[in-house]
Amino acid sequence: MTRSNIALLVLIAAVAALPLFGGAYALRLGTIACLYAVLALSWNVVGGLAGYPSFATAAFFGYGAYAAGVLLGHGWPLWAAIAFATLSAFVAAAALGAVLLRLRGHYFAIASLSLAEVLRELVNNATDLTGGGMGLNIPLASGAGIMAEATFFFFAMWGVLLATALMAIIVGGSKLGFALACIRQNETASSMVGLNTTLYKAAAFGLSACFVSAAGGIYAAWVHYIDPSDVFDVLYSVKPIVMALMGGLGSPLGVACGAFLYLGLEEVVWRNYIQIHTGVLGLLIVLLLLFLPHGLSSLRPDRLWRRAKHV
Amino acid sequence: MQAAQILINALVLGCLYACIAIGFSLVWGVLNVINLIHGSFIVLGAYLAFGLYNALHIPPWYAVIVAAPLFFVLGYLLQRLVLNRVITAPVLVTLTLTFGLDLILNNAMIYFFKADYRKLTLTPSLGSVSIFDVVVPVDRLIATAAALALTGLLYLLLRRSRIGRAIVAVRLDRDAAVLMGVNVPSIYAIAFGLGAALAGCAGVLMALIFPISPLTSSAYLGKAFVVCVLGGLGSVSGALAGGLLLALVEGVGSTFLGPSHATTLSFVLLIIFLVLRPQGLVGRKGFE
Amino acid sequence: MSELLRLERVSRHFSGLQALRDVTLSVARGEVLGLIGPNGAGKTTLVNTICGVTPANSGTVTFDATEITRIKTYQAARLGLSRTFQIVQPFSEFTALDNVAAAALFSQPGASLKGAREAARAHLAFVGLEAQASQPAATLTLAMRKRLELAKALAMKPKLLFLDEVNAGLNSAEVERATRLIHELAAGGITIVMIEHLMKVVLNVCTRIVVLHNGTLIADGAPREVISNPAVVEAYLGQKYAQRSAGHG
Amino acid sequence: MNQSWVARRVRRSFPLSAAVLALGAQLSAASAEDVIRFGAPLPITGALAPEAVKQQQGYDLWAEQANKAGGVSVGGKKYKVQIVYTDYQSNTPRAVQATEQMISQDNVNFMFGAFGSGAAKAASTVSEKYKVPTLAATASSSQVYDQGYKYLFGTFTPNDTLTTPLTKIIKTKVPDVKKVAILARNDLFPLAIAQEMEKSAKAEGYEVVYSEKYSIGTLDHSAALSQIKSLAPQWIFVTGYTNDLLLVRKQMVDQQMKAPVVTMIAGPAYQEFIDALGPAAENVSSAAWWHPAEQYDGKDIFGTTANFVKLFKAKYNSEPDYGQASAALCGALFQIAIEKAGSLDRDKVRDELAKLDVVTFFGPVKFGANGQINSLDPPVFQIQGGKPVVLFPQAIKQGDLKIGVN
Repeated sequence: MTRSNIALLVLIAAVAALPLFGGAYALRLGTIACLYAVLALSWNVVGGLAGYPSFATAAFFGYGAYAAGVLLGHGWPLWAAIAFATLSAFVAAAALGAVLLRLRGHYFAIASLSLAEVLRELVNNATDLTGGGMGLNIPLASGAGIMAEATFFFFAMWGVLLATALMAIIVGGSKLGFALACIRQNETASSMVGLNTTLYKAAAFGLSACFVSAAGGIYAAWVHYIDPSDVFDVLYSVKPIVMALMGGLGSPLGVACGAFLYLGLEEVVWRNYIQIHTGVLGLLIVLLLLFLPHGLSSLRPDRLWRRAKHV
Repeated sequence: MQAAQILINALVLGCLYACIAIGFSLVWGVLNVINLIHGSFIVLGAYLAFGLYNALHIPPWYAVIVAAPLFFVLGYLLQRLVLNRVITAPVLVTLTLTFGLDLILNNAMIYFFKADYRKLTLTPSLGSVSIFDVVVPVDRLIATAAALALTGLLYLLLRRSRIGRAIVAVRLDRDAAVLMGVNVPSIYAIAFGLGAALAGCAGVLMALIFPISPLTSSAYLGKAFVVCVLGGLGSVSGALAGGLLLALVEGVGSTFLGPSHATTLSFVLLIIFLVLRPQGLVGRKGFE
Repeated sequence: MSELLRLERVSRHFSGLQALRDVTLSVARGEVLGLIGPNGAGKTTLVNTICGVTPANSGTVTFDATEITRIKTYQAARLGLSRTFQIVQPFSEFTALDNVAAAALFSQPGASLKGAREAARAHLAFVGLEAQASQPAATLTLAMRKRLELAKALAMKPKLLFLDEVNAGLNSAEVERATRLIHELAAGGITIVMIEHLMKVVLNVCTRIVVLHNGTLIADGAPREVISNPAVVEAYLGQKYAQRSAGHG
Repeated sequence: MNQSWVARRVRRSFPLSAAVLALGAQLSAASAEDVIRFGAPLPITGALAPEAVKQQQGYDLWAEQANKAGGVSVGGKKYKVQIVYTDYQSNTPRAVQATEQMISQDNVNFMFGAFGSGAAKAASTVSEKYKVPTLAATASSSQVYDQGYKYLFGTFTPNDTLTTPLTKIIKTKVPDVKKVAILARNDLFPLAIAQEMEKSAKAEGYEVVYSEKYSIGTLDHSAALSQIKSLAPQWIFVTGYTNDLLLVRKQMVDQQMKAPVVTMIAGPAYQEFIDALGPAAENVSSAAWWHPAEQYDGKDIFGTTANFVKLFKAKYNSEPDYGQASAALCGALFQIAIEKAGSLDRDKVRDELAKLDVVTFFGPVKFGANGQINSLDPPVFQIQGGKPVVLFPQAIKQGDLKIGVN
C-alpha cells in the first residue's frame, strides 16, 4: 500500500465531506468531479498501465447510460440496473478487448474511437427500445427535494469512485498490474516468458469499462433524459486522457488529481469565456502536452533537476 | 435504372471522399500522426472559396490554385513550430495534441465566421447533365474531376520529384532515410504542409457542393478515418480504393437498409477491416 | 537417451522467401546441440518456429511427446521451452530483479509475485548479477544484459533452453565466463540448443552439431567431423576455398 | 512501438497541492438592486450554434425595448431587465448544469428554456425542482410537457398543429396526390414532426411509400433521394434544420427530382434558406409557428406584428423568423405576467402566466393545463417569387398553393 495510494484514499474521503458545506450546485460539481475521476482512473488501467491508447471510454459511458436507462424505464430498481450495467459492460468489453487489443498503436486508437460511433448509431436506430434520436426519459429514481436528490446522486457517484479507486489500487499491486506493466514495456518479450497477453489485456479492457458503465447508469438516472449524441460524445473519450496526462500517467493518485484539476479549469474557463471557452480548453491541452508531457506532478522541485537531465 | 444511378453516385462521391482523405492519409503514413485538424482545414478551405467567390468572383476551380500555397505554408509552420516537438511521442500525445489544436481552430472559426450555414451558390447555376436517365450535377462532376486531378498531381509528385521520393522513403523506413541523408524534420514539415494543402483544396471543392459550417468538420474527419483504414495508408491508390468502397457501401447500405444505417455500416466495416486487414485493400503490411 | 524434441519436414516461408525447407531434426534429453550456419541460414527462424513466434507452414514439431506445431508463444514458455533473444529484450523500466521475477511468475501458472521475486534473487546470484538486483535493466552493460536474459530463461525452469548467440558482442573474458555458465547448466541436466558463431565455444561445449544452410540441414554429427565436412566449409566460405581446403584435407 | 516516452510510471511520494475543486466553485453574484434577471442557456457552440444566434437576437430586442420604456413596473416600481447568457455547447447535460448554475449561483429570477425540445425537457426538471417559472421559446414536441410540470410554459403549439392544416390544404387543392415520401432527421423535434406527418397523411388516406430517418451529420443524401425518386411520390416531406434541408433540396435539384408538392419544415421560414437556394426554393411549402405577414394587434410591449417586424429590421436589418419572434414573445409574456402579478414572487408570476389570455404581436396566447400554448393556428406558407406567402389561416391568407416543384 504505497504512500500515494493512501493519499488517494484520503483525498477521496475528503471529497465525501463536500455535502457538509456545499450547496446544490457545489454538489453537482462534486458529482461531476467524481464522474471525471471514475473515467480517468478506469481509462488509466488500459491507457496508463498497459500503454494501449484507448478512446473507448465514451462507448462504455453511453452503453451504461442506456443499459441502466432502459432497465429503469422497465421498472428495475436503481441498484439492480447499475449492477447489470456494470457486469454486462465488463463481459462485453473483455470479449471485445480480446479482439480489438490484437491491434496496436494508431489502429487500436481508431478502432476504439469508432466503437462509440457504432454504438451511438445502433442506439439511434433502435427507436422502439431506446427512443433513438428522440432520446430516452428516465423515471425519477427518488422524488425527494432538491438537496436530498443532489446528495443521493453525489454519494452514488462517490461510491462508484471509491470502488474504482480500490480497483486501481488493487490492480496496481497485483499480478494483473505487474503483467500490464510488462505488456506496456515489451509485449513480445512478455509472451516469451509465458504471459498470456490476450487474457490480461482483455481483463484490463473489461475493468476499464465496468465502472465507467456504472457511472453512466447513475448519470442517466441523475439527468432523467439522455440522447445518443450526448452520452456517446467523443469528449468522454478524450477528457480522461487529458486528465491522466495532466496528473501524470500511471499512478492512480496522479490521475485522480488530474481529473479534479481538469474539472476546476473547465468550470473556470466555461464560466468566464462564454464565446471562446472551447478554444481556451484546446489551448490548455496543447500547452500541457508541449511543455509538461509528464503531467503537472513533474513540477515538484526535487524532480526538476532530473527532468533537466533528460532534455 | 436505379442501380446505375447508385453506381454513378458512388463513383462520383468516392472520388470526393478520396480527395478528402488523401491529405490525412499522407500525414498518417509519413509522420505517423493522426491529424485531427484535417476536418477543420477542409472547412477553412471552404470558407476561403466562399470568400473568394463572393468578394472577387473567383470560381472554386481557380480558387484551388490560391488555396494550395496558403495552406501549405500554414501546415508547414504548424508542424515546424508545434508538432515537431512531440513527433517522437507515442500516439496518445500526438493524437490528443491535434485534438486540442482542432478545438482552437474550430472555435476560432465559429467566433469569427459565426456558426450559421453558408452556401456557395454559383450565379449561373450549372444544373446537371443526364446520360440515359442517370442524372449527375455538373458542379459535382467538376469537383470530382478536380479531385482526381489533385490526387493525380500528388501521385506524380510522390513518384517523380526528389521531394516526393524523400517523402516516400521516410514513410517506408524513417531510420534508413536518415542514413541516406534525408533531412527528416524538414520532410515532416513538407509532408504536413502538403497534407494541409490537400485538405484546403479539398475544402474549396467541397464548397461547390456542401454547405459551409465549422460544424461539418467532424463529418469530414470521420470520412477521412474510414477511407484511410479501408483503402490503406499513405498511398494515393489506397485513398481512391477506400473512397470508392466507402461511397459504394453507403450508397447500397442506405438504399436497402435506410439512410440512417449508412454511417453505422461504414464504421462497422471500419472495425472489421481494422481487425482482419489493418493494412487496408491495397496497403502493405509491415508498418505501425 | 530419450528424445525431447522432434521436427518432421518442417517448412516456413515469408510470402515468397523460403526460410526453412523440410527440416527434420531430433534432440535427445541432456544434449548440448550446436546450431550453426552462415548468416541468413534460418537459424533464428528455426527457433522462432519451434517456440511458436512464426508457426511452421508445413511439417510437425513434437516436444516431450506432445505436438506443438500450432502452439502460442506463451503456451510454449509454460511447457518449458525458453529462449534468449539475439537482440536483447529486457523490460527496460523494471529492475533486474523484476525482469527475472516476471519470467518466474508467468511461466508457472499459480505462482505468487512474492515467491517469484525470491526465486529471481537465486537466479540472479547464479549468473552473478545479485549486486545489480535493484538497478533498472536499461542501465546494465551489454554483458550484464546477456546474463540477465540467461537468468530470465532459467527462471522459467526450462526443459529445453535455446541460446541465440549469447556470446555475440562479448569480450574474451566475458565469453569465458558465459561458457562456464553454460557448462554448469548442461551439467545440471538442461537440454540446450545453441546458435553460435564462435567455433571455439561450440567445440568446447557442444556434444553434437547441426548445420543449416539456406533453410536446409546439410550436416549433423560430432563437432570435429562436421566442421571439416566440405559441404559445411563451402556453405560458410564459398566454392573456391572449399576445393583448396579439401585438397589438403 | 515501445511507449516508454510518456507512459513511464513516474514514482512520486506526495501529490500536487490540495484538490482544485474549490477553485472553480465561486462566482460573485451581481448585487440585485432593482434589476430583474432572466437566465438564458444557449447552444453558442456545437451543432445548434446557428439557432443560438437567433434566440439571443429575440431576447435582446425585448430587453432593449423594455429598458427603453423605463423597465418593467412591479407594483408601481420600475425594474431594469437583464439577461444572463451561458453556453451549454448544444449538449443536453450541460444545459441542465447551466440551468442549475444560473438559478442557484447567479440567482436569476426567471428562466428562458434551452433551445429545442430535448434540452428544454431535460433542463425543465431542474427549474421545476427550484419552482422557477420557465418560458421555452422553441419546444414544440408534446413529450416535453408530459411530466405534469407546473412551472414550465411553451410558446410553440404541438407538432400536429403544423402538419394537419397542411395536409387538409393539399387534400383540397391537389387532388392527384396519392403517395407521400417522408425523410426525417434523426433528432427529437424533426422526428416528432415526421411522425405527426405520417399520422396526418394516413388519416387523410394517403399511402406513405417511404418513411426513413437520416443520421445527424449526413453529408450525402443522393442514395435516399434516388430511392424516393424511383417510388415517384407526389408529395415529398422532409424535416431537419436549415443545413440539412439546404443539402437535401440542392441534391433533389441535382437529381432533377420533380414533384407536385415538396414540403420542408423548419428551414424555409429562415431567410438564409431562401437566399442560399434562390430559384430552387420556389414553390417549397412549409409551416411555422409564426410569420412576419401576420397582422395581430397585441396588448404586449411590441403591440402590432408590423411594429415588431419594424423594430427587428431596424436593429438587425433582416426579416425576423419564427425563432426570433418566439424568443421576443417569451420576454414580452414575462413582462405582462410580472406587471399583472405586481411582484417578483415566482408563484404569483407563475399563476399569472397560467391564467394568461392575451393577444400579442405573435398571436392570441393562452396556455393549456400542461403549460403548452394551444391558442394559435400556426401559419402554412409557400415560397413564391422568392418570398414566403401565407396560405393558412384564412384571416391572414395572402395567396393560393402553387403546384409543381422542379
